[in-house]
Amino acid sequence: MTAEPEVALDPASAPLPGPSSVGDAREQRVYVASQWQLMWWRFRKHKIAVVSGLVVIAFYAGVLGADFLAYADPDASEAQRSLMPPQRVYWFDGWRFGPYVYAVKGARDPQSFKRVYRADPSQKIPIRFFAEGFEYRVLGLIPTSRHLIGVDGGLDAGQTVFLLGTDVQGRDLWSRLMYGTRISLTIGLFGVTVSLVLGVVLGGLSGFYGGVADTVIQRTIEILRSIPTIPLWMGLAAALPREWSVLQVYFAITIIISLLGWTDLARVVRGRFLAMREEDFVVSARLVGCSQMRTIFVHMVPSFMSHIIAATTLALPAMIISETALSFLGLGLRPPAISWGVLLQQAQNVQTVAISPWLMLPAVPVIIAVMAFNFLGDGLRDAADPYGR
Amino acid sequence: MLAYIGRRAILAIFTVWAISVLAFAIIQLPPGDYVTSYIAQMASMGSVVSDEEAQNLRIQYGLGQPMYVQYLKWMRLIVQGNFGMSMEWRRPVTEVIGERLWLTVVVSVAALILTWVLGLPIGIYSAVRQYSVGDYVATFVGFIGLAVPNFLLALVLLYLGFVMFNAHIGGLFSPELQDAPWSAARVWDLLQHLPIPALILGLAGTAQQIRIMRANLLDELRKPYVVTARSKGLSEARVILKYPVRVALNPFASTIGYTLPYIVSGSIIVSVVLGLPTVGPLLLKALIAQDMFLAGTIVLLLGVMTVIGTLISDILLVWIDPRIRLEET
Amino acid sequence: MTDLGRTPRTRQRRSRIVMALGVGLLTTVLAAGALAQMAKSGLIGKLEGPEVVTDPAKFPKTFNEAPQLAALVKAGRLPAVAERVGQDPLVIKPLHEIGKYGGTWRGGFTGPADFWNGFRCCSGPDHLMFWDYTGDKAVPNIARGLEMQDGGRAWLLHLRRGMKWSDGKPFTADDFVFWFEDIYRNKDLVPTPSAAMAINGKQGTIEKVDTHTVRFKFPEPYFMLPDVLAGSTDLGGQWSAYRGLGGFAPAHYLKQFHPKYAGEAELDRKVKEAKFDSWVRMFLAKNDWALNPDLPVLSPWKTVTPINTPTWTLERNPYSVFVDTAGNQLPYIDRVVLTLGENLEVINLRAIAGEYDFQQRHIDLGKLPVFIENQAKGGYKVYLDPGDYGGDMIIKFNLNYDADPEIGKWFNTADFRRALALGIDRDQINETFWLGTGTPSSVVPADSNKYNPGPQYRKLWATLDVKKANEMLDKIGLAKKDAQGYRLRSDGKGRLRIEIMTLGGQFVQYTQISEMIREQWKKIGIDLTVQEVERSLALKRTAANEQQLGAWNNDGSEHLFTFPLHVFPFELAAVASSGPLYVKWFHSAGAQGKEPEPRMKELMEKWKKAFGVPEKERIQLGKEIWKIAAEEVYIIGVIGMGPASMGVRVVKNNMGNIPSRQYNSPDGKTPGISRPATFFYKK
Amino acid sequence: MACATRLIHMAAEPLLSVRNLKTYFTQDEGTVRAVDGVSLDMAPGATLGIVGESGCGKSITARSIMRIVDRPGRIVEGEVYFRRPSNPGGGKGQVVDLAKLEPNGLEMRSIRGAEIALIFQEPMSSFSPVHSVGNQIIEAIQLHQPLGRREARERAIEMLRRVGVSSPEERVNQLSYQLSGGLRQRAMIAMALSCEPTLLIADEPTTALDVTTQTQILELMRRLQQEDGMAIMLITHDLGVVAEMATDVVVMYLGRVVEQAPVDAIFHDPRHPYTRALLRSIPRIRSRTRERLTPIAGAVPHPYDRPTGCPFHPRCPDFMPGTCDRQAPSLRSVGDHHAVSCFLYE
Repeated sequence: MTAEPEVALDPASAPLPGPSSVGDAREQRVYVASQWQLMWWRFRKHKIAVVSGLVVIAFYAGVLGADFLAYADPDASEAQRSLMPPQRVYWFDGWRFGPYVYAVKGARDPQSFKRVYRADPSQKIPIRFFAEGFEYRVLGLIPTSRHLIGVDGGLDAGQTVFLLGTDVQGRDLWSRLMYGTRISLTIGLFGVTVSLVLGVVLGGLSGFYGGVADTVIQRTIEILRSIPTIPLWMGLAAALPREWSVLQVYFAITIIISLLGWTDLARVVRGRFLAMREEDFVVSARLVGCSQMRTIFVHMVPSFMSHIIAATTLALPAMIISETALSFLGLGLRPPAISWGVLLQQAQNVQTVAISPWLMLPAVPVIIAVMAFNFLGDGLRDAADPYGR
Repeated sequence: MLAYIGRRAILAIFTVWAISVLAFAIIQLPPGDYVTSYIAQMASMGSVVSDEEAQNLRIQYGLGQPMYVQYLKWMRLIVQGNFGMSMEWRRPVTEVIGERLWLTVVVSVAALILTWVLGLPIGIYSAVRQYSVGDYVATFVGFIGLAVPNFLLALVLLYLGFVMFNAHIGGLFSPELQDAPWSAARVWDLLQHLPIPALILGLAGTAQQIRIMRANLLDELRKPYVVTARSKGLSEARVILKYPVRVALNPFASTIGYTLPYIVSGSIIVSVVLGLPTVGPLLLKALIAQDMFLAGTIVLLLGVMTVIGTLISDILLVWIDPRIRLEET
Repeated sequence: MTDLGRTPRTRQRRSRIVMALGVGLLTTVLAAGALAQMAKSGLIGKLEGPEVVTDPAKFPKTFNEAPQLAALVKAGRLPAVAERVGQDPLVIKPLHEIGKYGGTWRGGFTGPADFWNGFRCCSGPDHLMFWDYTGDKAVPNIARGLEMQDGGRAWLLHLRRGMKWSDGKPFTADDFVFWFEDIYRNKDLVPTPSAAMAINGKQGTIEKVDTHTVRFKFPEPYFMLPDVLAGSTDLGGQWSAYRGLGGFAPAHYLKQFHPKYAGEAELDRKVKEAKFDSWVRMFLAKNDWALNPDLPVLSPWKTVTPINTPTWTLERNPYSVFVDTAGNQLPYIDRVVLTLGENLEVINLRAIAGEYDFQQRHIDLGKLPVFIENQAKGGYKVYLDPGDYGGDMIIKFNLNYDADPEIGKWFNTADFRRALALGIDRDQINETFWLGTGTPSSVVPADSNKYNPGPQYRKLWATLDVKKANEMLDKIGLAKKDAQGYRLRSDGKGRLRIEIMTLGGQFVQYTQISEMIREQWKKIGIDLTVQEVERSLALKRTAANEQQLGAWNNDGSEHLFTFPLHVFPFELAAVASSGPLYVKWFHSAGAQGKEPEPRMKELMEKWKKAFGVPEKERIQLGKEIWKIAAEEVYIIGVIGMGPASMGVRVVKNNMGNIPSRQYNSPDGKTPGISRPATFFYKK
Repeated sequence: MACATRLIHMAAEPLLSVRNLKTYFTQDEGTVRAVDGVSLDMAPGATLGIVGESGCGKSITARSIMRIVDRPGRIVEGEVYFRRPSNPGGGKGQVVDLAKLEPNGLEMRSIRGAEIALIFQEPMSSFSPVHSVGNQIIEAIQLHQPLGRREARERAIEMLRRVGVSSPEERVNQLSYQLSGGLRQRAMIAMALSCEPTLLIADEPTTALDVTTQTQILELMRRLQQEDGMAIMLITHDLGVVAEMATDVVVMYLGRVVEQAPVDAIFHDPRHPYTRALLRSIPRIRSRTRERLTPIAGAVPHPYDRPTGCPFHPRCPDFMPGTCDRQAPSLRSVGDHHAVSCFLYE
């Protein structure tokens, strides 16, 4: 959103001189900048929002650098390290900083049938930074095999490190988590974009024009909302061609989620339009003879940007949750694909809760991400709030 | 006003019809039919259904005919108030749903109440005291509920319930009271089983209420009419509660109607995990087994509930928010 | 193919077999070691069970009954127990001791589709013949005896005199005739004649000799009949009555629902009243052991609240013909209550919490540690009942796959199949998914099984040998690889990708295991795609010949002849198939479908032949069939003799006559084979 | 009174006397000195016009007086002496320093709305959208007067009639949305005057209205003033309005009083360069909110970077380098009742 409409819109606050009026360019710039400043200042007040903002950025950095952050092949399975608990990392080797873990030996206890692992203090495995590991391409372009951390010997090292332990198949949870994050967060982003566009446009039309458009759109929304989501998911998901690859399915799923996700936003937008249609600045905008599209997108939409932002940031976590839900139903992404949903779905059993609780760790990033998005949204919302000053 | 309600009612009827069609279509979307899934089931248990037998079944269930014929047959049944036989349960659909329906309502309402009782006050508080520690804490706690994948939470609570309190696992009744006739004991038993489901189902909702209330109220708080109210010399509490809160409540009115069916369909997964004898898991099973009439009826039921709910809340909205009243009438 | 061509290939094969046998022997020893290790853990005991007393001399002279029945007798509402049991009781020698009456057996089930649950525990066994606890020998059960006549063309079935249905009406030859004439032969009720009633595709007949004697007649010798009657077949008692099968049916009760006796108008009224679509639906529903409490039965317990309610309850059958050696009418336990569990985690957790007294179905091997951990707290003990079948997980090659000729070609190349089999690291999979309780194995059944071709076949093509696998693949013309080290198609269309179809939510985690195999096959340059599909979709795809590889188990194949569908392509309706076209060919006697390759054909013919030959010969044929299966690897055996499917048993400590190990098999209706009627509560 | 020398209308005892009022908004990004040492006096029944561009602190002054400044703004210094009417009998009531009162305390609330009433700019949104106009007026009445619902309602209707709302009986049940801008402002006034305040603060009362309505409203206010004899503090940037209504004028710039004088003196003998500039730019079209004022060279500096010395010097035609940008001038008398704060006159 740009500063001008904000100013133009709010009779109470239009400072002087308005951008439309005379006054030299320099002051204009200062002036506009200060509008952004104000917004930034307001945003800054919401401490948690700022932190959340950073968290979100961090997450998406992680999305881009998944292969770099992962240090093990997420699919490499090994029975002899099945269900290994997270390893304790020792940060200091004597006095100097040199993180290492102890080598572990594992076997199945013939009585309890649990796999038990013992650390062997005689065998230190130093953790190396920017170590050699499996091959990958940075952003799918530059081939490399450097990873954030790793151990000497790279792939063919007999003993290696498991920060978050391993799953039933002895696959490194940390690395799987990195790849899961990539998929889940992109799904969310993609999905929200789709439903945002749908929501604003359709909601806007229905609210602004009213009449037939409104009726039709409202009915559609009502019908869509009246069908419980799960049958819709099942129906649509089942309708997907079977021979589709994991990736295709993954996009299809996203579309499905967002096709159902836009209705909420649309309702919000419509509501605001209804409430606002008669407000004077809109009327005046009409009188001045702004084209309707212009009226909508230049004058009306920005004036409740805050609500769109709020609804969107609320929608994004919803996307993430939906993805996990779909996987739970075995409709969404399925193994061998890795996503938060898949990881959680594989943790959704008694034995995990009882004897390998670390497999539930993927819930943590989910929680953090969802909360971060919410707080970020809150902060933005407050900052963009026209009555904020 | 009446004219408006009338118009909406007519639209609602149309919507219901559209839903029935859509519901039917959706249920038909997955490949195969009940017989297919039945055969598959048998096959996965090692026993075998021959093609001829399958054909017979299809004829007996009327699955052979084209879809529109099946739809019309279904409609005819419904008009007669007979929702058909559940193929998997081999009982009239109404019976199968009947016993579960009101349990569903009980659970959902419990969750709903929890949501509002927690959500609204916290929302108001954290809007009025924006950026205060209380605001942060409240929203934080609220959002945890929104963020935790509730099916996982459900399982964990189930397990902890067993480990710590030796609680009965899942369901809404202890085995001995499962199909006992209604009695004080049974009600008490139900109440004892209620908290965990209500909590889990309520959590996410609560967070949303907090967020929405906070957002709306923050908007209203800065409106000039609040200054006006203040300049009259009203006490702060009165100012807030009579004016901005009142206005900020409107959006809730617009949701209150369909919240119930929404919870029902939204809570299917949790209900499955908790093994609740509610409509949700039934629907899921029916869909998997492609038990057409059962699934169809439940979807339709929820649909109708939603439509009526929406109708109610729209009327409510028009009633409490004059701006829209002016729009619509 | 010319002789010149054949000889080297066969020699080559033999040499390999010899070599493989060596490895086989070696590893069986190791496997045995593993088993011993587990026996130490006390989870797997020795196979044991109750026995049926057939010698009338040993029969009890007087009978006792459950207190509540005694009360009814005193009240004159029930005839005396001796009268109810009849002259020829079915005497069972309990495993450990004579039990006490009373108690409720609590268990869990997952809904109306889970009828096998109740059948296995409580629907009898009401087979005419049934297996002894070893699962190898068919002994008289509901029938007093079975007499072969006319070189196997006729079988004389002797019923127990004075035996009664659960409603007190006598059980006679008429019930067989009614079933045969009015149900089995009614095209509406039973559209397709059952293979069980036929020999070499020719249907047999049933006729009444006298009140207590029935004759089964067949156009050709049917030596298999005793096993068929004992197995979970279409002649295996009332469990299959809901499909109009079973071999007998309560004529006196069912006639009122049959158009031949009831009369059109009358029947229509009934159908309308009960909201059924047709009389057929109603008749079958009325004839459903689990659904209709009014249906007269012969089993020790009978349904009182049906399977389509939140609790499926069964109560003792007052006319039960089962008695123990002391003359106590069985069952000991008054009632069985199965509560609905909306999902498997809930059911397992309830078992862990000790809310069930005896639960075997739905218990998940992956949770074994949790079960063991909570044994004391839940007051139960965990037993493992490894199956006798060779594959808790098997992988079927679809030999008819033609959507991609290249792939079809390789599937029909024995060495390709064998190489893939050698590419699997079974120990890894056993350790990961069977917690080490299974046995890496080819498809052949347990060594104790009478059809087992010999220990050397256990490991034939069922060991990890990456080097050899690669050599074989190179040799057959898949030597070229791409940059990632995956083998290229011979038609130059890029990488050779094959797909395995798996089902989720089963007793065995096929998808996850396949994922692991995908990783292992990377080492032999095979690129595997894992496709988890939903059940009915799997069915459609196999039937439509769209499946490439299919993962499943061969549960039941320990009874090779009554349960052949996991040995060779026998059924179209299968969730994993090794050749739908062969199925058609087999059942249409070559009229339709595709003619199998020679050795598959040989296998099929041996199987057909076995039904018409005496047991000794049949056993020989069985061994040969397994030999072929193991050598040709139409189906890859992964892990066998495991407890993964229904092999984990959780039993309250206060239950008596519990075997420390049972014969685990669908045919044996485990735990039915342990005669649950003899279970009881010590206190 | 201490600094009486500079003050206007010594004769009567002032109704309101603001002394060196400072209201600051303290935020992370800096302190906005919205009101920076304003002093002014109002006699009972007088009409004081406060003029200046938006953001010069007019409204905040008014809100400070009413003690309804939103957080984070607060009065950091100064006094606001207000003379309360002792009792209906008249005579001298006691003087309270509003600045010392608890903003939401009982006493402040009994003054607010009852003795000091406020009407302001946005007739659109200054009524609650969901309560009827009547409801809101009645509430005000009942709050300060011991009247039952019915009497209060009567009173409300009568007030509406007084402010010239036609058929008030129906209007009273209507919602602000159903009223025209003019009617809303009338209703607003009705509400403000319903408790017969002694001081009415009108913050840009006519800005949002079209010319004809504007004059009507002003007319109405004058009439009511004559009838009820309350004092009016008229905050506006519209010198025309001031000319019509005010007896005395205070010109503000960036939170300070730059000049104050009787209305004639301001119009015929303006001293401060800013006042002159203002006079030079009497608006041509008054109706459009967007062009309230044709600008003075340059813009009002951003609140966070206010100039050193005389706040006006960056835009001042008579800017004296070395002086104006060094220290701030103080308000000094330049003839009777006429005070200016500018170095030109020192």
